[in-house]
Amino acid sequence: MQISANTQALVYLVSAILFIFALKGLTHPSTARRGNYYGMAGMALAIIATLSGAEVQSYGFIIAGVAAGALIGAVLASRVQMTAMPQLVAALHSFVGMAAVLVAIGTYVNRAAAGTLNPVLMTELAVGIVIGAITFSGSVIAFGKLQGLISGKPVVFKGQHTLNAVLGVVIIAFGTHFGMTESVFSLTMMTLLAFVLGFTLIIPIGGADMPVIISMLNSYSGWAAAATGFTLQNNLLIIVGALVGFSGAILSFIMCKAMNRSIINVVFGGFGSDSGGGESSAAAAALEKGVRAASVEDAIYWMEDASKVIIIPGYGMAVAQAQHALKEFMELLIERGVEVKFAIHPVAGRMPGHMNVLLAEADIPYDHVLEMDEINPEFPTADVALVVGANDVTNPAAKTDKSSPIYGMPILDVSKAKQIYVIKRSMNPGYAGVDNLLYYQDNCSLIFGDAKAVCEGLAGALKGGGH
Amino acid sequence: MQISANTQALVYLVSAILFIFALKGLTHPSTARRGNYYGMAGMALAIIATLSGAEVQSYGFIIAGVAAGALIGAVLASRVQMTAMPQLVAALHSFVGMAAVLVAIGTYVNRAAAGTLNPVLMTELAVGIVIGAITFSGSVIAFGKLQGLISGKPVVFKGQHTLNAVLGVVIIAFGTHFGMTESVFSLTMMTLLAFVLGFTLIIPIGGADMPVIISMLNSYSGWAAAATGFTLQNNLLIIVGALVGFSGAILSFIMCKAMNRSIINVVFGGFGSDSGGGESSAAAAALEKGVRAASVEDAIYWMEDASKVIIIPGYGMAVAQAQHALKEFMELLIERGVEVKFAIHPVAGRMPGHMNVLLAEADIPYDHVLEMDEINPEFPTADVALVVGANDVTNPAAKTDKSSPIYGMPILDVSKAKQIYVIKRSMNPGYAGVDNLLYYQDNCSLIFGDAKAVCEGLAGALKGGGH
Amino acid sequence: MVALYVFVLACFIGYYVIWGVTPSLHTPLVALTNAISGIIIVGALLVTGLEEASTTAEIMGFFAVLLASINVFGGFLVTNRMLAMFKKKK
Amino acid sequence: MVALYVFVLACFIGYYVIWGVTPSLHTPLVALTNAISGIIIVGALLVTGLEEASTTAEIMGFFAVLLASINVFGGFLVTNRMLAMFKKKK
Ligand SMILES: NC(=O)c1ccc[n+]([C@@H]2O[C@H](COP(=O)([O-])OP(=O)(O)OC[C@H]3O[C@@H](n4cnc5c(N)ncnc54)[C@H](OP(=O)(O)O)[C@@H]3O)[C@@H](O)[C@H]2O)c1
Ligand SMILES: NC(=O)c1ccc[n+]([C@@H]2O[C@H](COP(=O)([O-])OP(=O)(O)OC[C@H]3O[C@@H](n4cnc5c(N)ncnc54)[C@H](OP(=O)(O)O)[C@@H]3O)[C@@H](O)[C@H]2O)c1
Repeated sequence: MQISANTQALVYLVSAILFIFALKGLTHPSTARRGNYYGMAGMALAIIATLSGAEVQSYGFIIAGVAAGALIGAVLASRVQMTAMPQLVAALHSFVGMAAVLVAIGTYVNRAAAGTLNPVLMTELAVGIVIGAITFSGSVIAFGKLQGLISGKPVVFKGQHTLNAVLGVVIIAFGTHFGMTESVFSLTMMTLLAFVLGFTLIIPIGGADMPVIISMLNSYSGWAAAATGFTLQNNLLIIVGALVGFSGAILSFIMCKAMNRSIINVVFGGFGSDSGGGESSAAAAALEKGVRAASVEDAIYWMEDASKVIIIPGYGMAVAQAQHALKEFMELLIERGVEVKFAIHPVAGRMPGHMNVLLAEADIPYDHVLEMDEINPEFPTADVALVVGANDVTNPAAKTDKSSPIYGMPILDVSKAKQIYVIKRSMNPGYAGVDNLLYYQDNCSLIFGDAKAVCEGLAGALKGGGH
Repeated sequence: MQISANTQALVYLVSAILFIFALKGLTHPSTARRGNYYGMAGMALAIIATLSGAEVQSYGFIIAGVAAGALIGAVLASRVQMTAMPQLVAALHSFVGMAAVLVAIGTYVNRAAAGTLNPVLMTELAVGIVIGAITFSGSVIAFGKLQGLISGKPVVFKGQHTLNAVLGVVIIAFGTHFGMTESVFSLTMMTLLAFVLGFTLIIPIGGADMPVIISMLNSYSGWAAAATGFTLQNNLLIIVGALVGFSGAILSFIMCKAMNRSIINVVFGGFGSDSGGGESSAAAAALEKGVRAASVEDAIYWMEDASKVIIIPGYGMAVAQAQHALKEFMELLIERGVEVKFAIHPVAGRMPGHMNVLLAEADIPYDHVLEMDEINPEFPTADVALVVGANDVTNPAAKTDKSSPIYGMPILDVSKAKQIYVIKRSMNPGYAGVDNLLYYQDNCSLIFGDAKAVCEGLAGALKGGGH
Repeated sequence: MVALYVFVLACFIGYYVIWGVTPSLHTPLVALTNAISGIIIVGALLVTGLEEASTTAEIMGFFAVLLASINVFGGFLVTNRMLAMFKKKK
Repeated sequence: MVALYVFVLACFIGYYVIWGVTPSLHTPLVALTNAISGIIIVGALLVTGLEEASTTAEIMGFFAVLLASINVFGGFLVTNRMLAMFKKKK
C-alpha cells in the first residue's frame, strides 16, 4: 500500500504529537508508562508512514537492519544493570551520532547520483555530519570512561584547547570547500577530523563529570537529528530533534546549577575523578580529625523509637548496591511506627534521577521519596537523619564557607536534624574532593563500612535485637 | 522599501516569538511589563513587515484607519475605570470578531474580482466569517449586560436550545452552498444568521456568568484569527490565534473548575443573576437566624493588638470600591506591628485576577497578596480573618454539605481563624445564592454596612481612637 | 499541511505558556490577549492595501483596520496601565 | 522558511515539556529521549529504500537502520523496564 505525500505528512504530525505526549507523561510517575507507550506508537507510525511512502521501494536491507537492530536493542535493554545505565545511554548516543553521519553521507551519495545536489543542501549535510561525528566519537569515549575501559582521570595535556580550536577551524574550512566544490576529499577530511574532534574534546574530561557530558551529547544527538530533518525537509525529524536537543541541554543546565558550576567549567575544567578506595585506618584518621565514630547499635538505639527518620542516599549507596537492604530496614522501621522519608538531592549520585531509579528498583514507593525543596523544611523535625553514602550534597560548607569550591551549591539541610548518622567507608571526600563540615557537628557520628553491609547490619539489629 | 516574501516570513517569525515572550512575561509581576513591551514590539514588527510587503500598495485608507483606531483605543484605555475592565474587554472582543468578518468578506471580494477563488479557500472563509460573527454579536450582548444596558437576568425562553440548533444547521447549509456555488445570497444569509446565533446563544446567560462567557468569546476571537491565518496562508495569524484561543479556553476552564461547574452548565444553565440591593433590616434578619452582629469598635478591639490579620476581599469590595480605604487600614495595622496578608480566591470577584488588579490599583504591594494554596495553611495561625465583601469563596458548605450547589468548590479556610469578621450589607447571599455556614460559627461576627464606609470606619477608629 | 503543523505546535505552546501565567495576572492576561488578537490587522492591511481592491473591499478593509487598531492600541495601553500598578514592597 | 517555523515552535515546546518533567524521572527521561532520537531511522529508511540507491548508499543505509533500530528498541524497552519499577505505596 502506498500513501500520498500529504497523508504521510499528516501521519508524521500525529507521530510528533505522540512524542510530545510521551515526554509530557514523564510529568508524574503515574502517567509515565502510558507516556512511553505513546512514544512507541509514535515511532511505529513514523516507520510505517515512511515505508508506505513513494520514496521507499526496496526492502531487503531495511528488513535485515531492523531485525538485527531490534534483537540487539532488546538484548541490551533486558540485560543491562540499573547501575550501568550511564554506559548504556552513552552507547546509544554514539549510535544516533553514527546513524546521522551515515544518513547524511548516504543522502549525499544518492543525490549526487541523481544530480540533485545544491549548495544549501550540502551545507545542511555538512552540519549534520559534523555534529553526528562529534556525538559519535565523544560518546564512545564517554562510554569507555564509564565502563572503565579508559582511565576515568582527566587526561589534560598542554595546548589541548589550541588543538581543538585549530581542528574546529580546519573542519569548517573543509566543510566550506565541500559545499562550494562537492569535493569528496574535503568531505572525507571533514568527517574524519570531526571524529577526531569528538575524541579530543571529551578525553580531557574526568570520568565523574561524564553525566553532564552525556547530557550534552544527548543534546547534540538531537540537533544532529534536526539538521538531518532540514536536509530531508522532514518536519518530524526537526520536531523530535528539537525536543531531544532541549532535553539534553536542560538536564546539563540543571546538573551544572545543582553543582554550582558553569558548563564551560565542566567542559574545560578537568575537575574531579573517581577516587574510590578506602583509607588504611578510617577510625584513626577520624579520631585525629575530631570526628566521632559510632556503631550500628548506637544508631539503632536512636532510630528504633524515633518518630521520624529521614534517609539521605548518595553515590555510595549506588556503588554498594545498598538499596535493597535499605528497603528492608525502612520496612522494619515503619512496622515500629517510625515515619520514614527519603531525601533526594538533584545531583545525588552520578546521573540526574539516579537515586530515584535505584530506590524504585528496590520497590520503595515513590511517595516516600521527596525532592530537596519538599524535604528541606522537614529536617528540623526529624529525630534522625541517616546519610547513606552521600557526602557533597549534605556539606554545610556550601552555605557557610565562601572559599569552598562548592560554595553556593544548594544542599540538603541535614545538619538541622536532631541526630545525624553517616555511613561511609573512610574519611575520603566525595566527588568534589572537599572536607564535609557536617562530620564535625556535635550531633553527627560516622558509621564506617560498606553501605550495603551496614544497612544489612541495621536491619539485622532491628529484627534480631528487639531491644 | 519593499521586502521579499522570505524576509517578511522571517520578520513574522520574530514577531511570533515576541508574542510568546510577551505572554511568558506574565509568569510573574516583575517581568510582566517587559512582556507587554515585547508584545508591542511584536505587533509593530508585524505591521511594518506587512506594509513593506509586495501586496500592500495603497495606503490612504490604511493610514486613516490606523490613526482613528489608535486615537479611540488610547482614549478608551486611559479613561476606563479598573472596575469597568470586563466591559472594555467585551467591547474589544466584539471588534476582533467584526474585523475577522470584514477581513474574510473583503478577501472574498478581492479574490472574486481576481478570479482566484477555490473551494478550500471559500470553506476557510466561511468558517472565519461564522466564528467572527458569533464572537461579534455575542460580545455585544455581553457588553450590554455588564454595562447594565440590557438586563443582567438570564433571559430564558422555551425552545431556545432547539432554536440555536436549527440556526446552526441552517448556517452550515448556507455555508456549504456558498462553498459549492459562490452564491452571494448564501454568503449573506450565512453571515446574518451567524450574527443572530451569537445573540441567541448569549442572551439567555445571566450577567454574573459573563466572565466565563467573555473568556469563551476571547477564545473564539483567537480561533477566528487562526481561521483567517489559514485563509491568508499567514503563519503569524495562525500562531497568535492559537495562543489567544488557548488563553480564553484555559481561563474559562479555571473559572469553571474554581466554581465547581461545567462549561456546559454555564452556557446552558441560566444560573445566577446580579442580585444586589440591601435587605430592609439586616440586623434583625441576622438575629432571627442566630447570627451575631458586631460594630466597628468590636472588630478593632481584636485587631489592634493581633499578631496576624488575614484580609479576604471579594466582589463586595469591588462594588464598594473599598480597596483604597482597605490599604489605609492595612498600613495603620502594620504600623502597630500587625502582620497583614491578603488571601485571594481564584474566582473572588467577577473576573479572574479581579481582586489582584484592584489591590494593585490601591498600591498594595503584591508580596502581601497570596493565592489560595499559599495562604490556606496560614489561617489556623491568624488571630483575625477580615472578610470584606466576599461570601461564596469562604463558605464551608463547599466542604461539608453535599447537597449545596457549591459542594466541591475549593474554598479559603477562613473558618479556621481564631476570630472572624465579615463586612457585608445584609443577609443576602452571594453570587451562588446559597447561605453561608461560616456566619453561624461561634467565632464569627458580621459588620453590616457598605464595605467602603466600614473600612474607612476601621481606619478612622485606629487613627483617632489610639486605645 | 504545513499550516496545520504550525497550528498544532502553536496550540501546544499556547497550552504551556498560558498555564504558566500567575493567577494574580489573569486580568492583565485577558487585556494582553485582547491586544495581540489585534494581529488580525495584518489581514485587514492586506485586504485594504491591495492595489486592485474595489471600493467595497477598501471600505470593508478600512473598518477592519480601524477596529483592529482600537484593539491593538487600547489593549496594549490598558495592559500597561494595569501592570504599572503591580508593585513590590518598597 | 517553513522548516524554520516548525523548528522554532518545536524548541519552545521542548523547553516547556522538558522543564515539566519531574526530577525523579530524569533518568527515564534520558532513556526515552534516546529512544525517540532513534527517529533518525526515518532518514535511514529513505536512504536505504531508494530504488536507484547505489550499493555504497545501501550499505551505509543498512548500518544506519541497524544503529537507529538498536536505539529505538533498546531505548523504549529499557525505559519501560525502569518505569515499571516506580510504584506508589500499596
Ligand atoms: N547526579 C548527577 O547528575 C551528578 C553529575 C555530575 C556530578 N555529580 C556530583 O556527584 C556528587 C554527588 O554527591 P553524593 O553526595 O551523592 O556523592 P559524593 O559526594 O560523591 O560522596 C559519595 C560518598 O559515598 C561514599 N562511598 C563510596 N562508596 C561507598 C560504599 N561502597 N559504601 C559506603 N559509602 C561509600 C564515599 O565515601 P568513602 O569513599 O569514604 O566511602 C563518599 O563520601 C556531587 O558532588 C555532584 O555534584 C553528580
Ligand atoms: N472571579 C471570577 O472569575 C468569577 C466568574 C464567574 C463567577 N464568579 C463567582 O462569583 C463569586 C465570587 O465570590 P465572592 O466571595 O467574591 O463574592 P460573592 O459570593 O458574590 O459575595 C459578594 C458579597 O459581597 C457583599 N457585597 C456586595 N456589595 C457590597 C458592598 N457595597 N459593601 C459590602 N458588601 C457588599 C454581598 O453581600 P450583601 O449583598 O449582603 O452586601 C455578598 O455577600 C463566586 O461564587 C464565583 O463562583 C466569579
